[in-house]
Amino acid sequence: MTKVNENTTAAKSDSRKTEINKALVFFDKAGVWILVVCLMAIGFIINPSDYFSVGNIRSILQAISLTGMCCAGLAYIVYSSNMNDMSLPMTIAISGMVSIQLVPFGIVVCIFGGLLTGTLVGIINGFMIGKLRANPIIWTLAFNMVLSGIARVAWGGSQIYPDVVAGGNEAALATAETFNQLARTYFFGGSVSLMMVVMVVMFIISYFIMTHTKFGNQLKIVGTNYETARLSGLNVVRIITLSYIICSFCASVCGLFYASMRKIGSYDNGMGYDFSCLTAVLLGGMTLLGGKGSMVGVFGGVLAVGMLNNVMTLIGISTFNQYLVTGIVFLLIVWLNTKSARKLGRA
Amino acid sequence: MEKKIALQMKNVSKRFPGTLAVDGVDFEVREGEVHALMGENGAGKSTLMKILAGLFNDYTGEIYIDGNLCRLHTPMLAKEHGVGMIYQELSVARRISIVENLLVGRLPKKNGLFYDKKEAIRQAKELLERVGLGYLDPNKPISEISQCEAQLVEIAKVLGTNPKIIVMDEPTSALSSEEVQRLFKIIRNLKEQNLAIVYISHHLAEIFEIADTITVMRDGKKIKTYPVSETTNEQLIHDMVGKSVKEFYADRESHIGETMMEVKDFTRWGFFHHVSFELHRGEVLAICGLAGAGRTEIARSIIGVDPLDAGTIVKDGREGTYKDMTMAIKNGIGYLTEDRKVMGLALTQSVADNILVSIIDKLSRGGLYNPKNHGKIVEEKIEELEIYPPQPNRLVNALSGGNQQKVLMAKWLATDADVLILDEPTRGVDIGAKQTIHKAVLEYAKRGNGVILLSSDLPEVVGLADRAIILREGYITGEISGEEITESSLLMAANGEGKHVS
Amino acid sequence: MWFLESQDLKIEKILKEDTKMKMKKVLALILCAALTFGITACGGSKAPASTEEPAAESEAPAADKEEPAESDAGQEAGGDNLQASKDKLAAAIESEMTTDNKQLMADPIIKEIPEAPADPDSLPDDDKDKYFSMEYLDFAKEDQSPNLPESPADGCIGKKVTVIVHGDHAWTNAYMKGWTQAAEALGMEVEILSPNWDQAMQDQLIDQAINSKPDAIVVIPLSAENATQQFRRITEAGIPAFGSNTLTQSDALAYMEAWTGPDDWAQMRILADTLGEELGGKGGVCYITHNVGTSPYFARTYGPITEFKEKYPDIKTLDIQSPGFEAAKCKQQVADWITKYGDELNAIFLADDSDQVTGTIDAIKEAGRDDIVVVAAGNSKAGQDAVKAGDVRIINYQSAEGDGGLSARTVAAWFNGEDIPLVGYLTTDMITADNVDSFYPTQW
Amino acid sequence: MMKKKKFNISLINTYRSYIFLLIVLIFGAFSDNFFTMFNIKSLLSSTSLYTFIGIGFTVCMIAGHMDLSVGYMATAGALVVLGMHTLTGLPWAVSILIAVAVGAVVGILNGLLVTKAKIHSFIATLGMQYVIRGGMYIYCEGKEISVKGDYGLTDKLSSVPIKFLPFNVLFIITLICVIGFSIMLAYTRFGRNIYMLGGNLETAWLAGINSDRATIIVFMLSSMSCALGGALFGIFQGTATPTLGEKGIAPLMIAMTATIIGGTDIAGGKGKVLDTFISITAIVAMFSVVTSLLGKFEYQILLIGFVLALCVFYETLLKYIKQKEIGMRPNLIIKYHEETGK
Repeated sequence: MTKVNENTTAAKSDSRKTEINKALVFFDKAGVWILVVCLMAIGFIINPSDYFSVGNIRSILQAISLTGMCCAGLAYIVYSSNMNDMSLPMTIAISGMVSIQLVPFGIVVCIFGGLLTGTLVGIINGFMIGKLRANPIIWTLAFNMVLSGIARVAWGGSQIYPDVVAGGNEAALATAETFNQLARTYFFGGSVSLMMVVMVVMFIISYFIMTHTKFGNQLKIVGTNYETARLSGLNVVRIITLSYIICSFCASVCGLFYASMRKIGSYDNGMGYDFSCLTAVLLGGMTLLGGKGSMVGVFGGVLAVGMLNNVMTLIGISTFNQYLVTGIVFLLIVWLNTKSARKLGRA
Repeated sequence: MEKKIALQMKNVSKRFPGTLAVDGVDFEVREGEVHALMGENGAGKSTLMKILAGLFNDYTGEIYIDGNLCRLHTPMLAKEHGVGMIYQELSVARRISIVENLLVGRLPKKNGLFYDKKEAIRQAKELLERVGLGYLDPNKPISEISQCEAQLVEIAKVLGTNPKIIVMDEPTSALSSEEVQRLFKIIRNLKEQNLAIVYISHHLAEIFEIADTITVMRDGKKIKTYPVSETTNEQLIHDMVGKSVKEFYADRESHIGETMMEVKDFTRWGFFHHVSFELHRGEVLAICGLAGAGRTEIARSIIGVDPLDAGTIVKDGREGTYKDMTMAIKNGIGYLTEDRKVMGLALTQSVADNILVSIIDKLSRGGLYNPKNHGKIVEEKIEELEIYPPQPNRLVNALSGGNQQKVLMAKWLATDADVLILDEPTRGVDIGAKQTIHKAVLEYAKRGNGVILLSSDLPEVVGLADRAIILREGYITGEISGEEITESSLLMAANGEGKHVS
Repeated sequence: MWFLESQDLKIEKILKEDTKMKMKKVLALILCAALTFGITACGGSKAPASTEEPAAESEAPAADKEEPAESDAGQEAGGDNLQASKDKLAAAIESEMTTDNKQLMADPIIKEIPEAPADPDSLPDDDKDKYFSMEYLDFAKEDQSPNLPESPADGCIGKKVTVIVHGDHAWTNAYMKGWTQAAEALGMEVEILSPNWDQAMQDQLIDQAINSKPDAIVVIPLSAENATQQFRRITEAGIPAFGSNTLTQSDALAYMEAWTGPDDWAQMRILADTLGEELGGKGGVCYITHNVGTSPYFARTYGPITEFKEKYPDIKTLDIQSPGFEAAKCKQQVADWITKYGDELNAIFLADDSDQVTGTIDAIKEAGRDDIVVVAAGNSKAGQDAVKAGDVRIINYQSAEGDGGLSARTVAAWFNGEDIPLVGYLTTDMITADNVDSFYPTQW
Repeated sequence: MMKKKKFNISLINTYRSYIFLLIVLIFGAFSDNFFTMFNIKSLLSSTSLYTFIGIGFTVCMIAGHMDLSVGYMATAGALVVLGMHTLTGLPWAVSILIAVAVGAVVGILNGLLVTKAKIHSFIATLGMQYVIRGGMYIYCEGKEISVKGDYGLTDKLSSVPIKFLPFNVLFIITLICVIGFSIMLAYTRFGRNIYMLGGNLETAWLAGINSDRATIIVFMLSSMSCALGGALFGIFQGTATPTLGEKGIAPLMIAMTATIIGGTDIAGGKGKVLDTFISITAIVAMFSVVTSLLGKFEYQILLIGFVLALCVFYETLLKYIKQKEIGMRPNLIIKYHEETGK
């Protein structure tokens, strides 16, 4: 029955749902955190002594921090119902490359330059998608290719190293070293790294923006129904442009750390981040329809991906089988998300 | 001669999670009869007809067509049994050509495998001819024809399936009155061919004009069936509402003040030309005209959503135009859109979110904004408009149509704009909600604000408007005010006749 | 108002015309832009192409190229050319240096091939003989295809060679630099094409290369198995084919004049030996692999495993994983291993020395497990830096430029009519903290 | 004169893939040896894999869905066919059938996820990517599978049956599939129903088209086409690796790009397989021309990016301009013209 009547929009409005499946409500509230807790339990059973050790927790957080930074931004795109930013990989790559190229001018210029480049990508995307209403997937795909071409042509397809760029200049070499240390800065006796802190701070800021600012609340309406938002007096162009700028900014922060971690700037930095980040965001309970989900969920999604890999390695599942497990878990969670959203009238 | 029973539904029920939408209804339609199905929104009439069209596979009860018991579990089965349904919401594919829309699901075959394009076009032409659209090129996509034409294509599509029973769910909602007359001609024609027709509409006038029999439903149950000759307007409304509604529009005093807004020489070529009018404080100004006269377009240009070629707005001592809705709201103009589902509401968000959406800008402090701090405004509005159930966190999706419309109204009242443009504020809304909304509109005007009302519901215009300007083919052709506003004077003026046309 | 719209359809057309005029303008603009871009791109191409021509080496290379062995005059010219080429080759071998100041065109190493095992497929995974066909290019020169082109023996100067690499990578850039430098020194003209890791594209490029009829084609095959097909196509088109860098199936040698490249297996065995000594003959080792299924995958994973089994049977293989080349993923992998195996884990064997090294070192440092010995294959800058800093114990030296240089040398020698080995391996070395300084500046 | 103008514009819009091809060919004339039988034959046969993937992607997009699993499906097809033949020892025909059957199963799974579980196709097929990839790695244990010297069918595929045409057997099969799918889409009821699914799913369903079944079939056809393409490609190459779908500009990206350049509407209901095929040919030819003129891979990706960006930009701008005139009433314009005297 569900199949048939839900096929018509007319039927939806007729069905006033008062009887609500408790399990689905629970899933709707807790979302991917259920998976996180399950994974914790599994991890603890397999390796009771080390699983909750500082080392392991740190390794999980450290592993997800790059993806996490991107997801904190990508969530805005998904939330605004623009599906996905396919230009993420090149935003990551180009911001890293630019900042390495700027190493001779000091660390401030170098970081600022990298972030500015990423933001510029966001502005262009925002203009095309926010102002001209280009199809988000296809435009960002095309723009990714253009950026990729530009990056390859500009640097001749080679990798750039901060210390090589610095040349023999002492001050520049010091800057290069500072740059390389970005991803290797630790606090509290090595248990917390700068990357984790940045990621968590980005999530907290994102959470704050989403729930406690004008922009976040307006974005929710834009994501749910663009026309409604426009006719309710929201500046949709500015909101969507801003969401792309935030996304690209987050990606460029990720790009800086990525390059710093690799100690290399290259056009293949961030390859595959477009879909892997989307996977995490969707796991976190956002839907492509937009306007649904929260930053808490997205953080859960990112965490779940990291923990899944961790647990699978601990169990001893090989890389090949990991793909299969990831795929099935992903489909399962997304299915439950979709189902609960439908049953609760959120989709 | 007693006509044969074409359709008989016995003890039909349909349950949605939590509600019994149709509760043991018996329903009969005879051949060559136009059977009107009436009831408030949510009375279950649309659901009953959807059962007939095969949209649900889990209804209970028995349906007999021509005396045979049928199981109508898919649209295909319903079609095979000769049920044709014209839906309230257009179900045409806009990018696809007219011919394929007309013949969807039954494209003629040739050589067993391929589809016969020539034959398809011939059939399409024939069908278009039947609804008076013979001049259209059937290869054009639907997106290139007008809304009214699309509605007629929809009707032609159903006629093409050679149904024995035709169900029309609010077929006239997008048609102008000439087209309604054309449609009625087609219906009479079909009647002569001994087809059974079920007609759902909120327009009492239409019902009394075309129907032979009326069945009234309320709360999923059948209330009564009577021939149209044996009933009256009042009786019908009484049965539908379940309580007597003597005077729908209460008498009211208007306090018309000074001019608060002036629209000067508005022109968007191809849509409307040299439109000028002024709006006074406390006034409800109706802009009337047939469908396609340019009412909505004017509104959209005023608020800056659509472009404008010439003209200015004078308001609060400033002259100019607004470049977008944000600016319009800042200048105290609100616009209640006609289609709440597509343009009006964010359906999957809560009532509170929807009510506050237009004032986030105003409520935010330095970019910060927390919806939780503004629950008071929401509660106020919920109370004012009697939104039921009164839960700010309920999803709008989970409200009935009338309550959704109230939320939309609440959203605009919350903005504190002093001019509200209401585009079809009560379309497809039950009588109770209609009353609440009307009361709110009058209250609002009483406080010294101006209302521009765009409505095709003539009784509504008559009941609310202090003054009406008549728009015809993009030009203002006349103005009626005060007591002279009656349904007939409005209709005459809209059609370019009568003394009010200048 | 349907009846009104029927009035005049012409007007509608006029209206459309207006829209379409706008469209046309936009389209015209776009086309113009595309054309200008194309033209500038074309113009741009001419400039770099000219730099690839030998600067002032040969007097009349074009004439030589066209008639290799026709007229007497040609013969004579060929003879002169041959002598000049031979001199040039001899001089270049001595003089040309790589970025890290090693000989660009060092002598190839020729490896002894042991007896082939009977049924390698039935052996267990850690048996050395199972990988016999991968480790040794066991092919007799007599079995080569009869269609194989004969050397014109008229000197390498002025010869046009097309090199098809496997894809874009920093390594490839170094390789290409080596090839171009060598070709310049030897007076050869070289065109390098890259299919960007795409098998279909490489096939197409090979066809394209055959089509433009160069004097020789050098291929780094993307797939060991498909290589046979590729080389067969080239040979059958009457063009001499040379294999480079990536190991192929041994039957591919039937269609090759020669194969040159690094001896991954031997290098890995030396590396494993050194590591085995370091560990004192016992301990647990984890492996991060190269791209699954490729020849370096087997060489850099099963090379050490089989070597350990033979010489240090107490060294255990704990886990083999393929997290790819992303530093962050390798880091997580290693961190997970440290959690899982704890003190059992004594050494990590990496198939790549840039990102994998970066990630691994970070993980080890974070966990404070300085006792874990890391060894890696390859010699990128990242790897060498890590060795210098003492984070990685050993990496093997495998010159990318030298790889290109050796390939160029072999091709040149073939043109000069010299006798060249069918399989020639690149010289190798181990880089440790002691000698790392002699390998700077790095190639990539 | 008016009429002529209109003619031109609609031609350019409708046949933009052909124009793209034409421009590439004009540039091709500048490069040496472009217009030789050998080169053209090689170009055409290398369109094969992309074309099969493009067919799958286009059919899905016409039906209003996106199938992101196409690239991996092709890889799986190649691995299965070679695995079945070489490892299991089945004859070629049976192996190809099994590969296509695997495609059908994956397609049905995709379809079920989209129609029954109601997951957005973009997400469902994204998840399916991981599943196929995992399954593939498990099947071949990460190793390359090859025909092991059995080049009989490989040679047959690359042979040229008609002397004066640069078409080898692989390309002819590809062409037959393109034509077959074009006919299916344009001239059969099922084909027209696919357009209706993309145009308005509800209309299709209300009209009695079994939309769920049709959607599942669409996904099935898409995956089958990819599996067949992958299988043929595997045989043609004589080898397959599990990383086929990831290398270079991934086949998925090329298929996606070609589909857009070919004019398929991303919302569905509009598009042609033939146009996709033409764009793929143009893209592959462009790669070749760029390689011979500029010699570097970098420019290929830059140019294809530019072409795609231009197409998107053009379409967007067109929509942006057109938006202002939607609903304009011709009868009112007459009056306007009368009034202003224009």
